[in-house]
Amino acid sequence: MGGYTLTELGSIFVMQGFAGLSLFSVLLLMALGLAIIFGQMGVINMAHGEFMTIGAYTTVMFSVLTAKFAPGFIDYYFPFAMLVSFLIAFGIGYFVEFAMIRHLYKRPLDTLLATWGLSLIMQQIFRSAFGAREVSATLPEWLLGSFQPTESIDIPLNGIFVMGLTVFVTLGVFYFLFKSRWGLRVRATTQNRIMAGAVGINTRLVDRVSFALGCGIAGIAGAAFTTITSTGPTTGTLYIVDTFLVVVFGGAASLFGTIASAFSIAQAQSIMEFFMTGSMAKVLTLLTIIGILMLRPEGLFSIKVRK
Amino acid sequence: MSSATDFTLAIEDLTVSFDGFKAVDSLNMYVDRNELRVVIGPNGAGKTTVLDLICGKTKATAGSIKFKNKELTELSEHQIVRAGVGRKFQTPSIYENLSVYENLEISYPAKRNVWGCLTFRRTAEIEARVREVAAEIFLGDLLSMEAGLLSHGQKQWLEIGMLLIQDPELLMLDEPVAGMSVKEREQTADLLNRISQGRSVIVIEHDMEFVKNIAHKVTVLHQGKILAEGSMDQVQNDERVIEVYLGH
Amino acid sequence: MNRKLENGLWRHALSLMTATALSVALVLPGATMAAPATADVSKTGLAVTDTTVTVGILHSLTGTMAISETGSVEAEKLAIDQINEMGGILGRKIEVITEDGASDWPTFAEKARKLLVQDKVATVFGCWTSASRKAALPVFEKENGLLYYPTFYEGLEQSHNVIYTGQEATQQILDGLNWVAKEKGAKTFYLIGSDYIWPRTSMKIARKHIENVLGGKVVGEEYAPLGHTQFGSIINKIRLKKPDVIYAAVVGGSNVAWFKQLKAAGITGDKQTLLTISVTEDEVLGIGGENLVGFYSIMKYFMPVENENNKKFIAAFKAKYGDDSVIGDVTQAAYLGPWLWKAAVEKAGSFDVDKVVAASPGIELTTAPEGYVKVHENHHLWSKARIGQWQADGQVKIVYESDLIEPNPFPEGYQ
Amino acid sequence: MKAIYNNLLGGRQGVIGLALLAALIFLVLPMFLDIFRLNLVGKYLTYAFAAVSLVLIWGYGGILSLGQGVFFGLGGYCMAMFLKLEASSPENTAIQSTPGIPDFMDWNQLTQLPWFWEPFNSFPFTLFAILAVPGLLAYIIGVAMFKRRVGGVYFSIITQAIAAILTILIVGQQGLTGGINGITDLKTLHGWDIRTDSAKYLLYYINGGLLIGVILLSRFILSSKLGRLLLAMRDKEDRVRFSGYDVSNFKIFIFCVAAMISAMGGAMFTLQVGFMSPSFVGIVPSIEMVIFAAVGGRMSLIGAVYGALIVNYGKTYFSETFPELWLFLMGGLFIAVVMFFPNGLAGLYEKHGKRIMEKIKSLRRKPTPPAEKTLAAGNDTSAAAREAA
Repeated sequence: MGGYTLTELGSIFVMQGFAGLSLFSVLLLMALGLAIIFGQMGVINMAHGEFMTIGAYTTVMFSVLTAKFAPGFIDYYFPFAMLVSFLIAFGIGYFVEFAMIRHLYKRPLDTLLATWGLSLIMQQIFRSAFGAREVSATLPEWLLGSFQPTESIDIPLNGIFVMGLTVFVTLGVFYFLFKSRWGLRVRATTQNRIMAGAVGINTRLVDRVSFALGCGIAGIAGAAFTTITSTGPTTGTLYIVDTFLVVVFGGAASLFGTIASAFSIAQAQSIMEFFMTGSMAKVLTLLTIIGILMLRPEGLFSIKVRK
Repeated sequence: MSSATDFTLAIEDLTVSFDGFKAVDSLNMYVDRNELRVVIGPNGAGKTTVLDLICGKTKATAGSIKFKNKELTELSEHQIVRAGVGRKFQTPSIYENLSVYENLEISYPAKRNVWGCLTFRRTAEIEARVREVAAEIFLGDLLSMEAGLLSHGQKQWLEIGMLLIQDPELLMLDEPVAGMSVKEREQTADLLNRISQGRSVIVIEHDMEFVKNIAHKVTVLHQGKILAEGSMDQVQNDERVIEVYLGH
Repeated sequence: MNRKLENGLWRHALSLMTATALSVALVLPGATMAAPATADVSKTGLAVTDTTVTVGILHSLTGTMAISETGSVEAEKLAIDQINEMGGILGRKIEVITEDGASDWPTFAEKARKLLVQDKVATVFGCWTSASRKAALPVFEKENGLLYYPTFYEGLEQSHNVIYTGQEATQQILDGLNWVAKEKGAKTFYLIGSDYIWPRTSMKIARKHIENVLGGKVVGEEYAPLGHTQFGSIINKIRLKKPDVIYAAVVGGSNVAWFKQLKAAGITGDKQTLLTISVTEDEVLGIGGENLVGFYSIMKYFMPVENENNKKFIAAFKAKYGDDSVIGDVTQAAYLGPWLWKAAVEKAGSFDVDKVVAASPGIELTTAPEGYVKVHENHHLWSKARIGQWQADGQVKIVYESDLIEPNPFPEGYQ
Repeated sequence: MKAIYNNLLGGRQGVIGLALLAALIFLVLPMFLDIFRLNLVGKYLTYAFAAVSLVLIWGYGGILSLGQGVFFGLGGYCMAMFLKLEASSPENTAIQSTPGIPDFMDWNQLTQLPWFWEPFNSFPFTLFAILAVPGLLAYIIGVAMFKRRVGGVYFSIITQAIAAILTILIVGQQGLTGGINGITDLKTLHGWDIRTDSAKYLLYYINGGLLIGVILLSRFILSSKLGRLLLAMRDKEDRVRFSGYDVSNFKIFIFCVAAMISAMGGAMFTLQVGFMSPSFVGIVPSIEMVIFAAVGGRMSLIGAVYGALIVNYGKTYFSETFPELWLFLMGGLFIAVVMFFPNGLAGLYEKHGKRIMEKIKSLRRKPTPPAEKTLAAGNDTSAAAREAA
């Protein structure tokens, strides 16, 4: 790397580190909802990407409506859009669990197929409702541009935002699962449904709320991704494989594993991307994940259980 | 590593730990040829784990398990079975979609590789053996019945039959009479006494009456260690055993 | 180069006169002349009756490509309606059979075969991606059909059965590179595209031109998988290389992510020259004008092109499809298809494919919204290249317009 | 003779089912469809290979492979490579800077044929490779996964990732593979023009014959002890292991067989459609193949063929007539099949057939007691299994 000053290399190093962290937070945000749905409940929700898309479209609608009816409000709409995204995705998730998922708990592979069908239907609904074109939200000024700590370092504001949001949501999920009474019920139900029912936990409600919560978090992720990319009817399909791999790689039942796996996948990919083409980086990352999964089928972090 | 012995099964310094918790802790246990050994102990004593370790379902953290002086800890499950160890699970584990006949036929120890299974033909020899075993486990008249339709006790017998047809030298049974009626228990005790001729048997059981009926020697496990070992009388009068297990 | 240009200009002038004469002659008597007998204008069993001729439109109406292809369908239908209002072709109204390629390449081949074999259409307007064209091409060649293909593409193809109404790669690329080299004094270039054939071929041509003709240097060449949305590392690489020009051919959803993240990384139009060959007015809707301000696109057509044809075209388009319709480069190129076919059929006096194909080279269109086009011997169009600079409102300001450029699908020295 | 009758043909019911299918493929469809539509049916039937392979591995083996598209695609690519080389003779490609290599290589500045393309000049090698390449890949994946006891959902997700990887690789290495366009413009096989109507008829019949052959082969496998073992493994894997079987070997075997069957479909696809592209390798086609099997009945070999035919016909029909409705319908079908008809068409037929039989019987004697009815319903899977076996 001749011909560059130390400052330049330092700046690139910082920014590259940030790129890795930014990808990490994106992957983690995508995976958190699934970590609850798949990791804790064991439901393979192939429509998870579409729940993100719901959040994204909600945010876009919000931005369009704000621009039309309350242009002065454009700097502030985003938090509300995220909240509403969460609520809508939560509500739809609640309904989907009621109508479909609860009948399939004993047949995980069938859930995979049924939710794939659901994802097709949702995609067509998006297409019919919002058109086939990719759309973007008008972002508030404070999400645009970059933060410049020094002359040669630019840290994207939207990246910082997504990172902060990820930290917030992760803490929320941790609190929910491990500190709240509700989380205790969720864990009890996932570990021993019959027993949980016997001690008076409404396992049906727990399932429904957990699933809906996972979907709601996907909605938040979708809303956050409007700061990074555009939204189309099939946007969700782009994310689904990566999301599942993050959760599986981390060890399905371990939330900490999900975080570690998102971190290692993100770092591996962004570092490799720096030295080779994006396609090869992606292929190598996926191959490495599969290779490691073959050595450790239970994922990075697994809970050993005496059977 | 231990030296060669005359025992059918020699377990030495066997330890397994799950995330630091030692379910089986430096266990030493020897089973003689043609012996019927019963393992008892309170819940969580590590009884089932010991069977899991012997048959390869769980991998040992340390120690050795020798079957006819052959180290089992390095073998995979099917190799252990082929070496002559049979295992019955706590809940009946049979192929519910297949008939009793097919259940026994699949368990027949021949042509257990892929090609063999493709070219497998029913021979008179196999048929005779299946019928023989079926009669022994009281299912001689139910050969064409789908296994899922059997009663709980019959399922337990069928699983024993599936082991029997392999003619193992060491047979391990995890709670074989759980869920059986009194009459079925008697029949099972009778069956066990018959089939333990010519082979070693390890039985895990809680039902003391049943244990008295069959046991040659009893091992009491507690917290992954042997608490006591000996004849039924010896064990029943052991104070430590009474304290942790029998007395309640 | 120079001789070609001169040659082109001379022909241009000459053909302008003949074309005007021709078009006047066509518009006026069309209705009054008795239609020629069907047996005379169709000898190969095409779907031609005494009053109608059937054509096919074959684009993706569903699936991922529907976004891009809808505009082309609209433009083709508009042109056909206009032709029918003028009395049709050879006294026959055009009837359309629309088939959906469903963003699925074999479906394109399948539907092309249906249109040609079952419906016996006289011509097809359709295909958008190279992959769909490549899939359908053998069918057109086997069944001897005729296809008008609207998209700017990588070149390296020339078929008896296809008229290419968009630009091939060199027409789009070379002038733009010359322009940035001259206007911006650019010496170093960073090439980035989505990972498939069109960007790769385009970048290959660009690299040769930069290195061999402009004497510049390519400091980086990068391809992101289709659908890629994380450009952080790539942007850092670009930053490290400090190129004078970023030359981009990213497509689809990736395109949006790419420009949003460029802006977020502080790489904006006032600090960095960026020239893209994959952003038309259609794409801007998704990307957002604010993320493109100051960057350049090179196309043969942008909506603000100043001429009477274009005004009429935009007015007609908006009247038919709504005031907020957007017309991109390909949409305009698709609009040319039916008109070029009409001219060729009338020149040949027949709908038969071989005769129409034989009549096609030399056909001129003075009524084209982009100004003037002419069909080359190699079935591509002579056309201009234009460079536009994007404004915050998503509109483009045309900053450069080339002379007519000769199409050269197999450019020597660039392969 | 009797053994053949019972094992290969599946007894009386199996013979009737197979005869009906053969009559449909060889007589009815060619009689009523023009060559254009028949060619489409031929294309659908190539997907039926993949659906049949999924009956083996998913229905019987309980292993949901979301990577059948990978094998389908590999088979197709092998065939396409041979045809492409034949189409790229030096005479045909004289205008290229390097004549004699496929056109897309020339565009990507390759000056000689990559080494792994060389053997595909030979047709016997190509036929071998069509089975061997996917078979070998399946073997490697199988050994790596099944020996380490990766199963269930994990296996599905990993095979899905493999489908994603292969697509990215093919698209990214366009100089070697033709990239996203795929390998197109295939014309002749040993000088025989595969685009003519007569060739299409012949290919259609070859395709149908192969499919029937594959069904017979699958029946042979399923009716052997191995078939019973598969079912046994699906339900009680540990028991099989403790009966002394090396479970992973059986899974690897059936996975390889399934891969090769899919690959045959892929090769026939290339021949009938005239090109191959990465869009048949990826995640979406792989899942669609699962749906063909699910709709037809995951336990029924013949059902899988009908499933592939019906879903694909529906796709063509609805996308022509109501393009908006198509995805709703497809999605709804997925959900309905999984939730209400887990045994697909074959299951419906079983129930329906049984009911009719019962009615006929009840005309003769007293109505059957309800107990037997529930019994019959409980045994659906095994009943369907017997139908296929």
